Amino acid sequence: MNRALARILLSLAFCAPAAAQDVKKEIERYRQMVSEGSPAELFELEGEALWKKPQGPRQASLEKCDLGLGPGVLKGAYAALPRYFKDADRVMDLETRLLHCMTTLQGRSREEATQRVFGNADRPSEMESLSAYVAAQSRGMKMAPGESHPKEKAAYELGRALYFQRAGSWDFACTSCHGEEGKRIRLQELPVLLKPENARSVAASWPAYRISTSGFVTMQWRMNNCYQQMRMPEPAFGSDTTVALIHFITVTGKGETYQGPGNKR
Amino acid sequence: MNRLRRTVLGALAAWLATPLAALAAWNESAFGAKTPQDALKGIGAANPAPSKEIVIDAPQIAENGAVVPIEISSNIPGTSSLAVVLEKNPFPLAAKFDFMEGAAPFVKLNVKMAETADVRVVATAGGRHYSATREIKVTIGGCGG
Amino acid sequence: MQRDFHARGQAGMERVVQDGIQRVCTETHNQPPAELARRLEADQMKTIAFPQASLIGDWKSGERIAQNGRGMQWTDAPGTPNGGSCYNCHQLSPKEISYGTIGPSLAGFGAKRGSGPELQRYVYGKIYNAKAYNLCSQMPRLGYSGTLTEQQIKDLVGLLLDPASPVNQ
Amino acid sequence: MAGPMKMRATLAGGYTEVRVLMTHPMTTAQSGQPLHFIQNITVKLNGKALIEAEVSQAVSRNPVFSFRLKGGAKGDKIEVSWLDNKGESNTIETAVA
Repeated sequence: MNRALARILLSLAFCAPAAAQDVKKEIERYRQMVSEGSPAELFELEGEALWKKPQGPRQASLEKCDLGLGPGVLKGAYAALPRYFKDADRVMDLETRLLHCMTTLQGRSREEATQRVFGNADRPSEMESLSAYVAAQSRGMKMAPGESHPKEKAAYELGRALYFQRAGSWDFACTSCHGEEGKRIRLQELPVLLKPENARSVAASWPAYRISTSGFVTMQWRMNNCYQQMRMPEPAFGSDTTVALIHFITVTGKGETYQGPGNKR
Repeated sequence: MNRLRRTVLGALAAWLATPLAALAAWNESAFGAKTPQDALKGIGAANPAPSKEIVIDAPQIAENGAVVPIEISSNIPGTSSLAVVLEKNPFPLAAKFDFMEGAAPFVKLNVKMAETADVRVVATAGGRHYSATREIKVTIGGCGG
Repeated sequence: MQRDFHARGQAGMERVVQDGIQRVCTETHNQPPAELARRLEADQMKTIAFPQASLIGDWKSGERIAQNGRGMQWTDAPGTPNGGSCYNCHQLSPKEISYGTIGPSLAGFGAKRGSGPELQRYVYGKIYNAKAYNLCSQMPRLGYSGTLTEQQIKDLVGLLLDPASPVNQ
Repeated sequence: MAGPMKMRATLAGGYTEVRVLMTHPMTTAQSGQPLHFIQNITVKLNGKALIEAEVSQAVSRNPVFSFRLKGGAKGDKIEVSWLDNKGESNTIETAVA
């Protein structure tokens, strides 16, 4: 680099971007203060009640649901998801597995159980509260999604391929927003989920309380909402596409200690 | 309406209202005030003296006006109450906390702010009123318009 | 993809099918061979319908379009004017502190470059079909995709080039 | 919906930090929904009221408050209750940890 250019860049670094740095610092402070007072725990309480509530034609609760570590084992179950389930012969994330338990244990139809998977501030969905409750039982444990079964490997590869897949009215892929380090939409910083250092904090904080809507949001919702903003049609709840993307992100972020349910914008 | 009926209804209404009134009072005129000045008058603190002993800890920028975290405290000896006035909200008075002996004049809470504005905190100590302000910018986050 | 997605609102299933450019950019991770890129960019250039008269519209309307992040989603009502989502990725008016950084800052764009006919044409064309200028650009083809109307794009040209626009203050 | 509350009270360097969560919509007059918000909050230590608060609809949805009580000892009883403009109320009690 020639010296004159270096001097210009140096002067720029000291004047113009200073304001931008302050904005970034203050937004981080905002998020920190908000997360110290998170209502996420309220959803855990609601989820616990739903876990134990007899429902469906069989009037059964979900207490015998096998989330991967055996029927009814909650501690550490979320940290080991997504994973391959032999009984369903596919890779499942938390919500897909909960849906499986609703249909098998409680005898509910898939249509009925998925009628309202994403709630709102006035009425959180059953899936959201249950996700909060189950995820919270993995707090402090290392994220270790399944990686050894051939279908787990295939889900990871599919998720990675989908991350780059450009389509829709606006030609977007996940990489359009989450492809380059240090970029943001409005003031929201966008993690590059191909990189473990970025994916780790994501894996450790979802599902989460969402400040802007005062509701609780899950990873299935995150995938659904990203595709909405990508101007794509809607992906089905618990589909191979959404599970593969969640699996890919979680495997990329593996090893992080789970600290959620967290707080999002 | 005849007088007897009015009396009976009045007594009934008073009786129904009693449990709530006995439990707690809510300063309707102060909370209904539409300007910061009227809100201050409403809580009997029309002309508070500026004080550096009131601490308002808040981010300078809030990404979402629906949740603005603020932590307030007072180092003025004998502080018995802290009030929060959001100067550009349609109803500026957001909260008033009364502290008895044994409670520290400290609160952390989340408030809604309609737009970028000053947050004013009014402390009462020994019958006198003090205040400090801090500006918080409210911005738009995320992808939606 | 066909099996996992379903049409909802205005977002039809045709959107999951990749066109040629989307396929090339996906397969090459947005690094297409130069020769192919040049050829496909030239094809995209032919899609741009440049209006005859002045390309500079009303910057006030342009600012509203730039701020608006809605449009084309399955949650957006068809028929209502779409936004351009410009602030999501670009800095424009220096007064707006909430801006994205995926695209370059456009603050002072016209003040630095003027507002001549060639520049007007470039800005109009770039907004209409960004892929005509950079094949695997992350910027949507806002005119080509039917997101923005001719008048809306002109208003955005005004926002960028009009000396009175907040972008150039 | 006036749903569950959650509270933590912990000793921290000479005072007891009380953090309480309340499920409440806190709807404003501007929201188009019926005005529904918490108006009064009381914090008690071993049955004695130490903080009395009056709040407006400007407090965020699902309110979270932190308070500090001087002194306090493990096992002391903290009680927080709220009352809203429709007369609904809720109370939670916990021991200082």
